[in-house]
Amino acid sequence: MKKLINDPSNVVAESVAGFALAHADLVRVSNDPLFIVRADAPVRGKVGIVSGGGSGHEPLHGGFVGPGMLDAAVPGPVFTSPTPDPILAATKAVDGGAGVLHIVKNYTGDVLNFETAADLALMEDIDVRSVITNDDVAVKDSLYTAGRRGVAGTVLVEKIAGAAAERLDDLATVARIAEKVNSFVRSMGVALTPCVVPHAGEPSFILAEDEIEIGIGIHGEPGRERITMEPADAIVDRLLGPILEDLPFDSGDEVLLFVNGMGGTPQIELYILFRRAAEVLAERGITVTRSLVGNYTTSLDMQGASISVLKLDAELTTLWDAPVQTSALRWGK
Amino acid sequence: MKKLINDPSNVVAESVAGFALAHADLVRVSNDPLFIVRADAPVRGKVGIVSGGGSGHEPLHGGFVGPGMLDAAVPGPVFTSPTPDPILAATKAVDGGAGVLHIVKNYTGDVLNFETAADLALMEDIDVRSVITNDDVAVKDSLYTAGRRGVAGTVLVEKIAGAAAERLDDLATVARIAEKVNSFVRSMGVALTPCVVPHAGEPSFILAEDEIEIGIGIHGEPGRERITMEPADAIVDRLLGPILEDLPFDSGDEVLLFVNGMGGTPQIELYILFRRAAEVLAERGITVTRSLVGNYTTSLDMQGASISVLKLDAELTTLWDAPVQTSALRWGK
Amino acid sequence: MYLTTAWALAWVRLSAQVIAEHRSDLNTLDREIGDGDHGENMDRGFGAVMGRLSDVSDDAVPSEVLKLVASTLISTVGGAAGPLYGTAYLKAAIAVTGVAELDAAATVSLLTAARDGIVLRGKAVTGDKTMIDAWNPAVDAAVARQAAGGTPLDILSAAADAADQGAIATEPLVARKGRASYLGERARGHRDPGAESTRLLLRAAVDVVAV
Amino acid sequence: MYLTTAWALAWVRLSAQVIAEHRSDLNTLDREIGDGDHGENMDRGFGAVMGRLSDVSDDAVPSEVLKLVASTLISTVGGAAGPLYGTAYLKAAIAVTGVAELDAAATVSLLTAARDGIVLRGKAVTGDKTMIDAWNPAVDAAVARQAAGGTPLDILSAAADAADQGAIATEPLVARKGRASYLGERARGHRDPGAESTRLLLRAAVDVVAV
Ligand SMILES: Nc1ncnc2c1ncn2[C@@H]1O[C@H](COP(=O)(O)OP(=O)(O)O)[C@@H](O)[C@H]1O
Ligand SMILES: Nc1ncnc2c1ncn2[C@@H]1O[C@H](COP(=O)(O)OP(=O)(O)O)[C@@H](O)[C@H]1O
Ligand SMILES: [Mg+2]
Ligand SMILES: [Mg+2]
Ligand SMILES: [Mg+2]
Ligand SMILES: [Mg+2]
Repeated sequence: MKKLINDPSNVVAESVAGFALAHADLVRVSNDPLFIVRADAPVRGKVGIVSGGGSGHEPLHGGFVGPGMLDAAVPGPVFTSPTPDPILAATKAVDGGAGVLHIVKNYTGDVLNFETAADLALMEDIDVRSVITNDDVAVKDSLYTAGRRGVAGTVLVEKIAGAAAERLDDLATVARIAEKVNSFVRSMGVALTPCVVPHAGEPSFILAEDEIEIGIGIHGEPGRERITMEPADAIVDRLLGPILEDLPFDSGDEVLLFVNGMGGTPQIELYILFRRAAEVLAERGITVTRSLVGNYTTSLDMQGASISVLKLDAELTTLWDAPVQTSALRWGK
Repeated sequence: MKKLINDPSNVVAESVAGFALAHADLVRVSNDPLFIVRADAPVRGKVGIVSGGGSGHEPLHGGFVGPGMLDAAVPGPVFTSPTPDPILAATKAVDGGAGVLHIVKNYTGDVLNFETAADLALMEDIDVRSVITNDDVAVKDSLYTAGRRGVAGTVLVEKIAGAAAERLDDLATVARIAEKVNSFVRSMGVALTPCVVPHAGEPSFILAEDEIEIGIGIHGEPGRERITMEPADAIVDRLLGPILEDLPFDSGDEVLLFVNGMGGTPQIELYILFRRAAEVLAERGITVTRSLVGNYTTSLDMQGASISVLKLDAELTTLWDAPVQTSALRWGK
Repeated sequence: MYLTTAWALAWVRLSAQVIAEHRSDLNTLDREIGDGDHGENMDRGFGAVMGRLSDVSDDAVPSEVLKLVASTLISTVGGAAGPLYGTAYLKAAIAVTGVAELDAAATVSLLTAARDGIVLRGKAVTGDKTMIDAWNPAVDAAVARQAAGGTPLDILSAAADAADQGAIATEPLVARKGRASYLGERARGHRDPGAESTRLLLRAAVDVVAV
Repeated sequence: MYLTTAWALAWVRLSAQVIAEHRSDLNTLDREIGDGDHGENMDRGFGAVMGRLSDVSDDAVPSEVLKLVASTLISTVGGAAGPLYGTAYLKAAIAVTGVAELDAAATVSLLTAARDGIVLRGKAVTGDKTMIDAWNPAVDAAVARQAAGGTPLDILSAAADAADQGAIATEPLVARKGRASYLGERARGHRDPGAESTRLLLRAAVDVVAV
């Protein structure tokens, strides 16, 4: 394992410190407990939005802190949910009197720690609502699993809920919109290589030179099936199939197509996936009216990608287009 | 080699096709000859800016096409300069009557092919000026080399020259500013792993499990020296040393610090490098007033990074801050 | 024979030691069917507990030790294990609040409350391939041993033996909770890391008395 | 004996074949001290030339064949080799424009003009470890052979032999032009890919006559 790091146990702290230096115009960082807030937090009268989870998925979530998206991000250790303390502290730091929304990816650890933090915040009279994202169709959402995982679709939930909060929608509305985005988005990923967690120093799993993992999670959790390498177009078809089946995407629908890199896959490949995905959607009469391509929800240095499709309506499209000023997503105003 | 591609010989065409679909609001693509222009090209009365070179460095250059930056990008085959035909065609497509600036990275192939295209354009009465970028301090700029290579600093040249063109500076001024940025920026990179060119299917060089290449080029060309793996901070010191020595960066200077990922290195590591680089600069009394962190000039899936330091003055700072609307860099307006 | 504050402190110290020793084994188990950090998480937590153990006053009762462990694990472990174990120690502390010397009944209450805390948060049942697969038989054995007139040590010992079996019994299972549930059939043949850490912690509770 | 259009066409065909056969060798040489695409680039170029060869009219002179090669290489090869070889064929075409049958003097002019075209664009000198290290001795040998009264075939043969030597002679050198110049001392021990392709092309010019 070669990584551009110092002591593996300082990876998150040093990276966040660099992030704070690079983006001092957008964010402030609290070191103990560790969280990132937008520079002007708390914004009076605005719903605060807090997300977080294990590190290693950058730019998720710190890269999305700023006007029009998150008010705070709480980075845990690599691939490990943060504890309630920093979540609570971040929640307090962004409470502008209109309540706080927690956006939580559906993993047992994240859910439990955010739950505790929300309980503690309620005890301090902060109105907290939580939305659990679970867009990963690779996992069956049933009594026999911990439920679907929250993956790259979370970015879309954060962007759109962030826009709603920025225009001063109230907490119930922001939560409703976040739930709606989550219910309208489906994702699935593929890994060509495992990722290497700094403190482990070993790959999270082993793939043979001609094997890929379809339905990979964002922590190197194994996916649905391991298959022999295929051309990009065939892989796209495998990912899109379950996505389109799961939510009735119909002919005539408008969608946002999001091709997300896992961290180690170059952009030139992501656009090859985008091309095929757009083609398949067009064949089904689905129009791609918005798009996002890049490394937005990563798994450290994993090579691979995920595809997310979000069904758009007028409300979501308007909020997607609204200005956003974060280090990783930025447009408008 | 596992890659998310179809036929290796279609990599560039399919990727550009996906790019065009994803960013139809910003760009148009000509397929034969292959080039990317901003959607509203040519802009009357504005200097057109064309860059290009081998593919595999995305988002360089296509990701920088749009208002405030490039008018056109000409992608060659992977790591191979484009031929004069598409460069000429792109030059004509962006000529708004105020002349065209070619921004060319200093590699023999790029220089020669752009030179021919410029000659042909002059024959068609288009006023063409060329600026050759050569910011890589890893290579000695002497009679005994092909000169310094143009690497990540090229992004800064393109952004700042683009801003000058957007405010309708004339060709001589835009060229002067581009030259100035090039003369004020220095870069150096490190590779932890080689990259794999699709049609080759084999790594461009071999590094042992504990070896890294200091002074790597952006095509997997070997660098200054191969050393045993070191902590990130020590590597930053190795890269910054030659950069700071080369251009007299003095105490009191303001700089833009740019940590560029080579494609396979996750963001969490890039910010660790940023942290140390900012620290070293601070120790020397140099103030980082602008920053850029991310995968902007890549080498396919190579793991590694480069550091660029650009000395800022009021003119460059104003132009850096000016609005830019491209798929890879976007702010303002 | 009663379980005292000395026992509680010794248990915590041995727990920290055993977790540190098995840090990499637990990571490996978790790498196989999870995300490879369970040893890391538990070791970070118990390391922090050790750092705060001196905060326990000289006249403390066992529940104060358990509460310190609870709050420290909650605030340092993260992941799934942090809130689950944290709640376990917290509920255990509540169950024996203020009691200086734990008799057989108190020992069973402590174990039962710990288990119930985990179920409250994680909603797992036996066979889900989680730490509950070690806790449930441990608590059942403890209850049975008390009914049969066992001492606190007998009870701990029965619980630890049952937890050993419970941890082993997770191996052939498909998981229905936690990250391993994403694996489907591929989880079979691997021991659940949380069941393994439960086994180690309950064994440490006995070993400090036996020694 | 003169070099005719039939020779020129045969030379181009054999060149395309030889380059295709050595595509991967040239890539390998270039991977060692460059970016690994020289075979790819040349093969793409000569493949395109083959596709356009039927555009040459029946009554064409050799310079028309050379011009077609020139424009095709310029517009399809890219990289350093495209403009360099493109200019070489273009200048060679100009040197023998309109001549139907090339005698010894014309053969030497062709080779000299080609070499000069490369130098004009690339500014390399002998010892820089580039294709010029094959071209310079080739042209020198051609001039000497003509002075000694050689036929066009003798001249091509001498040039090809000298180019072989020139290509080999690049092996111990440090490069001062092209990508290999970034390597410093590490370029020693590797043959320059452009010198190798030059050697192959000049050898093909002889082989089509000899066969
Ligand atoms: N719902 C649950 N109920 C009980 N135990 C659980 C539950 N979910 C996970 N676990 C336990 O947590 C362990 C994993 O802990 P750890 O690796 O520290 O957290 P994470 O899964 O967040 O990385 C599993 O081995 C399992 O025993
Ligand atoms: N300035 C130059 N003069 C002559 N030949 C050169 C020069 N620069 C490079 N070359 C030749 O070009 C060859 C490399 O060609 P190629 O690999 O196709 O292009 P690129 O280097 O752009 O990838 C080198 O082996 C060398 O022989
Ligand atoms: Mg974890
Ligand atoms: Mg090349
Ligand atoms: Mg785990
Ligand atoms: Mg080459």
